[in-house]
Amino acid sequence: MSDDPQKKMTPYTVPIGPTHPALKEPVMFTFQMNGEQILKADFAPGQTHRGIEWMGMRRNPVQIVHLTDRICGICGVSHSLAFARAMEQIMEIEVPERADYVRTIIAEFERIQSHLLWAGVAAHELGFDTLLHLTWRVREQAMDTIELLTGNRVNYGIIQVGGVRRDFTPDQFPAIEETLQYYSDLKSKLLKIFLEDKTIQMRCRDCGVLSYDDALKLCTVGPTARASGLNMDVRVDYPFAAYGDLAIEPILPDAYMGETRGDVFDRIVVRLLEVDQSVDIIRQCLDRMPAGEVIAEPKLAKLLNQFKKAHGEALGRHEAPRGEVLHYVRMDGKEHPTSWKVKASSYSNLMSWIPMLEGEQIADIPIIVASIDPCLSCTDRVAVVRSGERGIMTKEELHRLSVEKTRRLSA
Amino acid sequence: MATLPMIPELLRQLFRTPATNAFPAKYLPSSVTEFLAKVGRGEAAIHPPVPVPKDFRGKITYDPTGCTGCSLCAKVCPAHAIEVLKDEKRIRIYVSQCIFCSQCTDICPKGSLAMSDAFLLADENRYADHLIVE
Amino acid sequence: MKPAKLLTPEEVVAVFAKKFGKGILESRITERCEGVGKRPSYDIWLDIDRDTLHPAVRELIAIHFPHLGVISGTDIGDAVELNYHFSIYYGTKHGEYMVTLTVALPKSDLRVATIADLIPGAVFSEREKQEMLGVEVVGIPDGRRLFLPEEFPEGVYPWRKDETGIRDGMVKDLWAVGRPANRPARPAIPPEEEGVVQAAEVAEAKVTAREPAPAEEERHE
Amino acid sequence: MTLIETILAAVGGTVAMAVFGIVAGLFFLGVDRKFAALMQARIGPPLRQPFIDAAKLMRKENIVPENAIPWIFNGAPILALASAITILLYLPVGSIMPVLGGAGDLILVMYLLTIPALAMVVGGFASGSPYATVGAQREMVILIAYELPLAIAIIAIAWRLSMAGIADPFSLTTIAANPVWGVVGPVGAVGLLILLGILAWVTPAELSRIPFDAQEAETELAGGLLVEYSGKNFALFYLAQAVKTIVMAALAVALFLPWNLSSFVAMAPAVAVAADFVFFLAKVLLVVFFSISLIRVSMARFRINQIVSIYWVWLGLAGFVGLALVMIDAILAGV
Repeated sequence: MSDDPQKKMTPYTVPIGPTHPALKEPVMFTFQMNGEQILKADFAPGQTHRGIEWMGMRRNPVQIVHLTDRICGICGVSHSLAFARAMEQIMEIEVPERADYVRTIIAEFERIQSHLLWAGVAAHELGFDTLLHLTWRVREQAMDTIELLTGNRVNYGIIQVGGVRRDFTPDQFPAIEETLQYYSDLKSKLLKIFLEDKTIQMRCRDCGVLSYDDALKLCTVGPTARASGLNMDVRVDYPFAAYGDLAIEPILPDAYMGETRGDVFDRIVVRLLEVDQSVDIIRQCLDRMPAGEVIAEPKLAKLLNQFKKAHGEALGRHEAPRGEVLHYVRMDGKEHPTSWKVKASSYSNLMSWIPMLEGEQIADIPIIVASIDPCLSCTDRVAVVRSGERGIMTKEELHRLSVEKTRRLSA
Repeated sequence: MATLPMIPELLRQLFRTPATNAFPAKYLPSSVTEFLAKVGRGEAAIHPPVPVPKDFRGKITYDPTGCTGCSLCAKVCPAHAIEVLKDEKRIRIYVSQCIFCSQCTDICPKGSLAMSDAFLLADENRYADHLIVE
Repeated sequence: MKPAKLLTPEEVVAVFAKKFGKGILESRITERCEGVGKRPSYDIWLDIDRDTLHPAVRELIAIHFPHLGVISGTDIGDAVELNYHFSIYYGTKHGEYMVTLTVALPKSDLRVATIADLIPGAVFSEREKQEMLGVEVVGIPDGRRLFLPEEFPEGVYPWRKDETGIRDGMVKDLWAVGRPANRPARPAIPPEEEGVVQAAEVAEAKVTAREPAPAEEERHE
Repeated sequence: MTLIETILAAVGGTVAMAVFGIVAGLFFLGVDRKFAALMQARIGPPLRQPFIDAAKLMRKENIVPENAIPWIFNGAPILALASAITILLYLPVGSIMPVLGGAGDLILVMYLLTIPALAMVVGGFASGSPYATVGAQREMVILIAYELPLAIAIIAIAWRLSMAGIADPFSLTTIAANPVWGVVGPVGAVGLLILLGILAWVTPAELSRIPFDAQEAETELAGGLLVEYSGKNFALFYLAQAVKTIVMAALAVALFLPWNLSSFVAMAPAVAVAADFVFFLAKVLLVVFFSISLIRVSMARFRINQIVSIYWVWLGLAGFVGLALVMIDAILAGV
């Protein structure tokens, strides 16, 4: 045993990223390590920033609605809904009530599939691939229902400024009911498999703790905030779409576990319970759904003209599966917005990585990073770093290099 | 056992049929092109893909007979997938850039555009003939 | 952390008007009702003086520790406007308000005080505003770039609409890359179809006048 | 037998065992993948997939990283495979007796078992990647961790056999010829069951499988020890992994399930060898299912400190309980 702290502590750096099996999307982490323990964590997002806002400021709102579908591959409706709501406020469009309900139902189906997707990813990060396969298998039911209702599985394209593009047809309701029943039956099994498993408890309990104070001060949102006891749910607090009509309460971990620890396990609890909450919300919506139109202005060409008359600024919010999304739109009588700022839920949550990670072990990095359900974004480019110089390789260059190498090897 | 609730589930699953859809073949054929050629000749069978629902948005179809070249479709296309041929008063759609939002089919005043249920569109060449609709 | 007393949106505005007087340049409240029940949600918009920003956030904290959604920004010609989007009274059923504080920074002096000392999470959004709009956040605890890559040129700010914005040469229209420039002529429409035949024939003549393209050349390896 | 004949027999036996180890090992890797897939409701790859993988890896380019020490980096995979095959030479396969062997070879096997792991450690340190370094450190910790319960299990059996008056108890041939279950009474049987459970839990660590694969930990270390390995070198490690699977299964069979069909049913000698061989494969299948496939699909990966506490505290304690039961049994049997 040496008394010299310098000798005992030999911190070394472990880079994780920009791409790494622990990360489903590119972000660059740098960890100062002492043995297996993390001393300091830092991260650099934006490894593949796509400049969607810049693109949006050069497109008209009908185009942007479909661009927003693609901000996140999983939140296919959240961003569109938030953007459409902002536009509707600027243009003072009254959305038909039935459209509010259709939007809510799709948004909740999205939450079911997103949380199940997350649960699978979290299990995979723990090395529990069986759970990944199981949850993704049951997720298919929600995906199929979404496909039935909107036409496609991933990019739904259901939202339009002023309403929704498709109404439910009577023959679709039995399928919806079947899906809801499927998830109601599944609830206890899922809770048992995730929450009673000894190995999951060993890995997730008291791991990646985010205190209430940190959650508040770092502006976290959604399940990440709620798992730390922060009572915050846009659907409950700030009535929009059909949510103002429904009986919903935010899911907080102490209601199920009896206490709030703000660890990874609490985040699992919150998300799993929210799956069931979504089923309940869809049921309530189906009961109360009014009849009528689903879009304020069915003639798109007319709508395009109205954009040119729109002046003003507005905010559109929605509680996406990962938390609050916020769109700020400003129209100045041109076809395209003067300003458009997208705040995705993960934008608010990334900062909470630092207090969660510091002091934990390398082994906990994947599950902690995944525990906030980060949603960055991916595009195809490769950054090459050699002897301090950086360069970006495009797809064409990579293709050329691959061809050359194949020739060299087969020669 | 409450501490490892997965085990009974696993043992049950061992004797059930897998959930995977074996499309297009159960195992990767040693040569995919050869396999597809065989399917074409009727010597091999393809496992069917999961059927798509009604109103699925697949590859776009274009019927130029009614088209007036008004270019509304290009105006709402978020992806620049539609090229307007001004002289011919026609459009050309690059399916490799299409994002399947079906916005152009909604706005087309002549009903010349529609979404089909074709979704097996992968190709090495993004400008292959079957990926350009005109 | 429940607030002691819930104020109405008007009262919130009044608190700011009383405290800062001329520091509040303009205020408005927007209301939006959706669903069958038409339950209202409120957004409060306050245009404030640049120097009032920091004390105003402090005042907001005194009302209820706000959740900072994001900071957005717009280049409005001679100035850059920053909007700080907060929400207060979250956790109260149907009682949350959005509070947006807007400050205009003249382009001659694009500086604004940081609020990260009050709300540590704000640094994330402030870093983004520095790189995207070229504003300087005075006292920011971490001034590194956030989203833009290291090799992105200095002095170029993507959200600006003046000469410091993205220049034409920097944009690569990926959708146009490799598009075949001259496709072979499209099959002719049967002449008995309809009235557009004439136009079509003209077009046909033009197309056939071109050399049919060697499409194979365009193919990738 | 002349000297030349002895050498020829040894060389021939070694080659035969190497071929058997690799082929059977790859086959059982395929079996394991199929089991895991079925339990996860997937179709999974065909049984021949590990052969395809190995063949493909053999054809791929070998990349040596800039920071690596090439001769150690390239040497480690060969050492791993060679040492894995060497262990196999000491293990009985059905009624085919080991190629090598002698008094105390069980102790030798215990030490040999560490060599493939050490080869991976050396290769990991030599690759000059932080992931591989962390992985190598973890591998050493795990190596030390599972040694205790493994040693207890092996020593308990050998000790009980020696108490029963069997000569040369630390020889695998002896252990295989005298099934320990026949020696002990009911108390000892309970103890042996505990020890069997311990061996089943040591096996995944020896083979770096979930939940004890912290040294490779795909989602944490991107492959850890093996992160820099590619092409032929990786293929050699893959083959070593296959052979180790057979080694661990054969060890478990020799210690706990040594019966042969031919000792129950009268058969012609040639048929007996074949039948015992098939029976041996069936026993290996059982071991692969219970101590590899089932364990790895039914739980999450442990943290390195959890692995250490599981082996040293829980399995160590369980081992001592098993040992104590076996000792009590010996006393009850009056020896």
